[in-house]
Amino acid sequence: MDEKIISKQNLVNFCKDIVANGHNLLAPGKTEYNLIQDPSEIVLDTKSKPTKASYKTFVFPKAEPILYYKRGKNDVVMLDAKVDEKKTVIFGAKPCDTNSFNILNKIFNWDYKDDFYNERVKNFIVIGLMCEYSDRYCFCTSVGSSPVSEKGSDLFLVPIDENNYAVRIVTDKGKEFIGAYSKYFTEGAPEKSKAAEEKVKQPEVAFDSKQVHEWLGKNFEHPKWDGVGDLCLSCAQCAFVCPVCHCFDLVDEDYSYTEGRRMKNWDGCQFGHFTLHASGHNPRDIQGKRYRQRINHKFKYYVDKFDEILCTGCGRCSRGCAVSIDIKEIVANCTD
Amino acid sequence: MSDKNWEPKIVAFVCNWCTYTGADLAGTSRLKYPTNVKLIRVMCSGGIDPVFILKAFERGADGILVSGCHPNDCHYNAGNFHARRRWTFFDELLEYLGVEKGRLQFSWVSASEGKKFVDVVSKVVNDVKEMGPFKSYDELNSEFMTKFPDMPEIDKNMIIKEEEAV
Amino acid sequence: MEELKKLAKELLENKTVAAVIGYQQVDDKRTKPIIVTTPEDASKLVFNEYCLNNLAVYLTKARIKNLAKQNGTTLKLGIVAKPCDIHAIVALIQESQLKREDVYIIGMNCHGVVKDYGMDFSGETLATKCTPCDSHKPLYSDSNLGEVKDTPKVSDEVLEKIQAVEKMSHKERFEYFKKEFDKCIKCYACRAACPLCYCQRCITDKTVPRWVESSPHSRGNFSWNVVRAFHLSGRCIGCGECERACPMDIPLSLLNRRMTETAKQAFAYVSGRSLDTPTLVGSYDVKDSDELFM
Amino acid sequence: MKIGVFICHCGENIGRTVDCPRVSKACQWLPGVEVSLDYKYMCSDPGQNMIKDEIRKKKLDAIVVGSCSPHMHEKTFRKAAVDAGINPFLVEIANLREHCSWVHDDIDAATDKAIDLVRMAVEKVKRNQPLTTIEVPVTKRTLVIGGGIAGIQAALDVANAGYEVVLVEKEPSIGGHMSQLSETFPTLDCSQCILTPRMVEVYQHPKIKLMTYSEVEKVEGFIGNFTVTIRKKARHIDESKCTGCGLCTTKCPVKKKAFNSFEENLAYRPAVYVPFPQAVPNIPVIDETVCTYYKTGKCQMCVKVCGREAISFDQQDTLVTEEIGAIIVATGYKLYNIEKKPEGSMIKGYGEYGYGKYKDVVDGLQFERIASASGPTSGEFKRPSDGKEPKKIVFIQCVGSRDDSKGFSYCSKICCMYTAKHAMLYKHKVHDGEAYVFYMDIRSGGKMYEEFVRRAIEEDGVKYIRGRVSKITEKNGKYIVKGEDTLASMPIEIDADMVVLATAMIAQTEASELAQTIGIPYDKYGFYNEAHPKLRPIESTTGGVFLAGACQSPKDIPESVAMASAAAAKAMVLFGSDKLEREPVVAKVNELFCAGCFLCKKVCPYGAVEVKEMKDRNGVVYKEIAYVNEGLCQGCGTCTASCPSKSIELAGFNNEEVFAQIAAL
Amino acid sequence: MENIYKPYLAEITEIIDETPDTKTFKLRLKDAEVAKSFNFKAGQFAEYGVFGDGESTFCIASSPTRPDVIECSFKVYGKVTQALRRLNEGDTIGFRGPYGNWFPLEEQKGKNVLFIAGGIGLAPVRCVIDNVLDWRKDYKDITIVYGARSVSDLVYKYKLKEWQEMSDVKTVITVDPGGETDGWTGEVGFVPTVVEKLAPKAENTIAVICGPPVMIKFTIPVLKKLGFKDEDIFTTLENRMKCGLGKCGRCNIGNVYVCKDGPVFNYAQMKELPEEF
Repeated sequence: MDEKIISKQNLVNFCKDIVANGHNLLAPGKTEYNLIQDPSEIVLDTKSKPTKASYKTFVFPKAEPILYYKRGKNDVVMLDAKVDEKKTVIFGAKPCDTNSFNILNKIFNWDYKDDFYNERVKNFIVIGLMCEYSDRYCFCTSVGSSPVSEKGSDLFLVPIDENNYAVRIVTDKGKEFIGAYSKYFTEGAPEKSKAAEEKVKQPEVAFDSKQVHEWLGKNFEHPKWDGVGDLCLSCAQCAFVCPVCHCFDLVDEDYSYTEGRRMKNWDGCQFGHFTLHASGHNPRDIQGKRYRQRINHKFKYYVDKFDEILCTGCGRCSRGCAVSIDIKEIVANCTD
Repeated sequence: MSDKNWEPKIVAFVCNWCTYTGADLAGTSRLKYPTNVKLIRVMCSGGIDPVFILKAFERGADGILVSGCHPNDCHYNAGNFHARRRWTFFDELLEYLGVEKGRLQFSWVSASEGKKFVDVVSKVVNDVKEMGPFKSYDELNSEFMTKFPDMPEIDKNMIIKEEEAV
Repeated sequence: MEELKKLAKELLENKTVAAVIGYQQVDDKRTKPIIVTTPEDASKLVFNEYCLNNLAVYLTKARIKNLAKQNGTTLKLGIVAKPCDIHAIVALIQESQLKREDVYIIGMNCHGVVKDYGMDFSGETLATKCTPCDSHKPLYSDSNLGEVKDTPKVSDEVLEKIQAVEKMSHKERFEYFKKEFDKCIKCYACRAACPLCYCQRCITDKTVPRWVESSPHSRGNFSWNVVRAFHLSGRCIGCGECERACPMDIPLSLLNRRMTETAKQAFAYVSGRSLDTPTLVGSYDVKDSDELFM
Repeated sequence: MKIGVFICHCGENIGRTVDCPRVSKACQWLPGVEVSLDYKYMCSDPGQNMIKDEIRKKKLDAIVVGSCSPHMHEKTFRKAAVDAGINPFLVEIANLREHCSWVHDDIDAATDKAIDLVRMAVEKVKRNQPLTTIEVPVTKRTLVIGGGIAGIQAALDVANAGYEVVLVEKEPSIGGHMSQLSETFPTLDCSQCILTPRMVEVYQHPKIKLMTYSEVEKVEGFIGNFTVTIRKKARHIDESKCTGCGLCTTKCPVKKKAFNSFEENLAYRPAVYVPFPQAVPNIPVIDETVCTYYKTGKCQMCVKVCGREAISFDQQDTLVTEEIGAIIVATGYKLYNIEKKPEGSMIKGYGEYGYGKYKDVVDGLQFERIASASGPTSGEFKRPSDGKEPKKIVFIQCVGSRDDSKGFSYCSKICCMYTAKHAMLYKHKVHDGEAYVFYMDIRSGGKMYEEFVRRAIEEDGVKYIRGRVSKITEKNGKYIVKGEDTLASMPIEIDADMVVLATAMIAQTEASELAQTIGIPYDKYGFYNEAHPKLRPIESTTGGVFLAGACQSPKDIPESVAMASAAAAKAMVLFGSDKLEREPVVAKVNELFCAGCFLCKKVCPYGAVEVKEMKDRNGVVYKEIAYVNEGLCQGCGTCTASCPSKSIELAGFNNEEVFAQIAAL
Repeated sequence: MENIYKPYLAEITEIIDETPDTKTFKLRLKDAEVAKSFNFKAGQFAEYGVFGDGESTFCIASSPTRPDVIECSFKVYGKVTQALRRLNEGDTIGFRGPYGNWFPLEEQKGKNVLFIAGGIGLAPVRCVIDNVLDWRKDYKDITIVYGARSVSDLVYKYKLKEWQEMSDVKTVITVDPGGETDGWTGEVGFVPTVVEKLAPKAENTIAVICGPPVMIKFTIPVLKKLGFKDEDIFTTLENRMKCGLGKCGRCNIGNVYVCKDGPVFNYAQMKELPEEF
């Protein structure tokens, strides 16, 4: 694996070039990843708190049209929705975010392939940044990741001293991308970045995902689900800020008497109406069942089906929860 | 569309007993008002939901009139009193959110006030004409909208356009 | 908070209440809700400046209500409530979601809470809802606990923001709110956290007809936020839970507070303050202002 | 769904400004429209037949008629649709005449608008639900509240038509204010003489159940199906035993403790009393508040003298429930008491006239008693203070009435007439007496009324002064009336022996409470509101509740009687069929989603929303939800707009239909 | 870029009113190329869309052995089905499919087949019945038990008649007690009771069962009592679906996405799933 070094100043120049080349540049803000116009505003801080929302909306938008239609008396014509083919560079993504595409790729490409997602991912460059933030909700190390994990990054930044970053070239896509900007990069010194990485305090491993998997298989019926269900308020905050939750809804929206669009919108399994049949029957009628589905889907079903834990350990869902439901704590208690 | 030819789209939500009948009277009296306004009849002004207003804006209405019986004259005794409270809030809210006052107007028009109906409608139309198209809401509406290219292969049935039908 | 623990234990022991909805400590600057059903667990209850939640939201949940039904009789539900939370309980009683006799209010004297967990309590970190607050002692309670302390005096941030917004032109205002609403992802955390959003099926989930577009795009977000604010007009008790729950940091209190001011000015009404007055929404006065109408 | 569109030219009325053929052609392209036609006169027989034929031929599911206002011909086209086998509620009218052709000039623009209107109607009709008329059974019994002349007349009319009547009167006797009157204008016939036979007729009528000394406590249900609870106050006399001999009343030792309200407090009555000799029923009442027995446990004089053992001191109030189909409210009026401002009332006192302070300043009804042959003075004109014959009487009209500053802006209507009558009666008895009348205007519309007033002035020499009285003061047993003669533009002062104030007729004190009990609206004065001021003056807005007499507004006797007969006729119309049919435009609650906030209940003007308990399989209540009583619901839809979760819908005007119209704009 | 969410356009060629609230549409795919190559297997489903109102999931009710027409039946419940009801013959709807797995008919040749259906649940079963009947010689005894709440709730009355008239098919039709009309010649009783009375032999027999959850819940014990093996009892699950493509997550129960891994399951598989259907 190749490694380069880039100075702080050049990093800004690099970003300026990205913007100048007409690419979208994203960087973490307080609430979400923001589209950057002026790269000098970017603050790269390994100690920063993760954004409240993940950046999945840039590949799997919260709302996107998938089809346009126009009705006649008897007839209908359809028009395909187009995906913006602009390259998007995400800068300074946390390792717990970067892994999300690996996980999402599975669901969007088993059997049928969702090209709305694929096209966007294809045009996406992920530049990850080592993370030195840790709070009571972080648990990346429990789901097979770490604050220095390069998983899912095309390029990965590690600060090696006051003024320089090591840039690891993780994928060919990344390599190809920085080819055009080679003037900003100098030869790397892997031992320095290694040393920097080793200094990072790793969050404690809170649970063994294999044990959890096993426990979930045996405890579909368990009083704890109702316990947490009674406290949970049934919003979808946890699912919508999650980097890997991927449920969606399809709805038609007319915008005139004859024309309209079919939208693909985020949906959340914690909503009571998610599984509500038109007849009034609801297989998951109480919140306990819905919360159980959430945990099972993340730590059991998805593992069984796609061999990935549907969780990056970013802790966003817990951090944002209005009633302080801590997924780490709940999953950690999924043992005998 | 050039501003010169632009004609506002006005929707009026009216109660069955007073304003609708008042509008009938305007007709019987052969009074004239602009064609921009289309009436949607409900039983009582108390039955008009603010979401109706949003829906109408979503469908490109440039101005909206809500009208019912005068206070104390409600066919259902009190529907319009409840409506009055409701609209006080909704009007404040929309204005606060940046919808100009004249976009949504309210009136009491009784069954015998054909002339007043005409005056009210004309005022709404004039106010909205002065303000021009409802650009703020158009911005909301046009997100994710697409223009269908002229598609010659489409059956003529396709197009629901009055002109072509004739 | 020994008195709280003692009271809760007693209430549970002598079967006055079936459960106590309260707060438990997570770490020293953090609490979370807990539903205590056994006298032993009563010792977990705490009350301090980190009790942010408005627990009244739980009182309308079917399963929580069912806790009170034991062996054919109905016990009370105990709730640890700040004075502002009690406003929500009052509103719930007025709106038939609750009967006064079904709830045992452990009213806590309160001098404000922090904006967010992990902060030190001071004027700067005082939650914005607490700055204009005038109820530091419970209006209604079955037991009144806690000491009365002074609330730090700070300026009313939300009101200042509202005034700033009102100075903008219509176009600027629309732009401003559009930008804020655009952030909305329709997770409905605001709705879930609101004690007064107790509908079994929200208007947004009604599909025949589709009242509010479910898509989280500009138009759908605008509709939802307008409808939410409107449905709480004259009802909102200003607990600020919606804004706190919002993951996208939309300034919802700018709307709620503004409509609360309207209720005050136009109808001299503040929600959740009295069990004896009719609710603003649902009543009328022939003398209400007629200014709006031509 | 196959929809037929029918565009009417209305001769030239629509056709002149709306290009009807173009409209019908354009509408052919609307989704779901199977056939679209235009015709000269759609409402004519050939037009209607055309609609019927097309419905049958094309198997249409619904139709839209572009024609005149639905208020005009909706019924016509619905009937045509029913004839051809379509539910009447699958018919929509696009108003192309009143709302389009008649109000616009530009043919192109009007035609475009017409197409839009039809399109909206088409989209609405696609979502219309077929509805069936609601049938409710009718209990053919009438409740008449109030036993004055209006109530008596209404009760007799209904009973004579063969329907049972329950007549409730809160006083011990029926008769009302009319029984207090001496003579009546303009004929000067004796009031008692014409009223008493009617009272007796009521008493003896086999179809009338008379309940005096009783009050309506609760009214539940709806048109045709009311359940009324009546409180029968304790008389302390066993009605089945009492013969009305009156011995008890004459022997009762309580003499001067209670004023006789029938005599307008100009006399006393004993503790056990009949209000007046001709009372119906002629059964006394014991007034607990003054009776010695209730104070000391002693006396029992009445028990001793009663040969029938009819006295029953421990009698209690009883509650009686009656099943009722129609209610006639005839609770009448009372006179404005000018003594002082009633508590919490908008009415202001009239202290400047010294009523209550000066014994010889009396109101109209008191003067009636003084003038009455059966009154406290046996018809002799004697003033209350010293029993002397007044030689100079001043009558003041519009005391309270037509006076915004006192809280009444209306005209009490009868004062002009009765003041003229009073003056006339006085002049007939006291030939040397002087009668002055201060008036604002003389309103004497009515058969023989103007002539009557003229007679008072011209034949009987009553002196009419146009102007207001500013103050009355007492001086040496005389009352100095200071006023202004506005015709002569000069101040005037009269030293009267007596002053009669024609005070305003106002609603009964408990009028608003009763209105709330029954569920009918009332105006700010407490008079009951009619459903329509012109076309439905007898009905209240609540189905099955009718109004008669002065409870609706000030009225004289013939008007009250006419209104009572009209109300009786309305009740009988209701009883004309066994089942009541009504439009099915009523609200319906979605039981699955109703959260039971009861906002709908709060806003419903008709109290049609009730609480329904939802029970699970074990009979345990798991939630309380709203339930709409179809009989009471009038279909305004205020509840539907109020419902935050949209769990209540108005059939026939549901929200989906409105949205469809907006979408088709 | 391929748009997996884009439907085919289909024309409604015929509308049959089955009951007051149930309709059957016959569909023709508008694109001749697509129509020619279109094929599916018994038990698969599709997404039927009304543009402007959305999509709804129903099984394909016609048999793959009669490919020239696609049929679907639906009961009017929600937004989409109400919109479908408003359509006329000649109107266009969206059609996405076929999706999901199918009944393993090929593998079960040589066996007896028992069909049990209740209410609108006959739609998915009907597809299999017609398929099996078209391959009649490959199967032995065929028994059909169909029940509905009342006579007017019976769907496919014309089909029922056809099957009843066949000499080599045993067709039993029942209505719930109280649902019969004068002149009703069929059975009166609940489906499980009727099956129990009928007592079909379990040996070398597969059962295809579909209907309301209550019916299935009470019929399976009857079949077990009669000796049916778990693997020989087939049903289709009716979870709420949106995409039909194993993406939207709505139909996920346990380790399966019903739209991809189902909707056809045998009872042995079903027992493995959490009870969330």
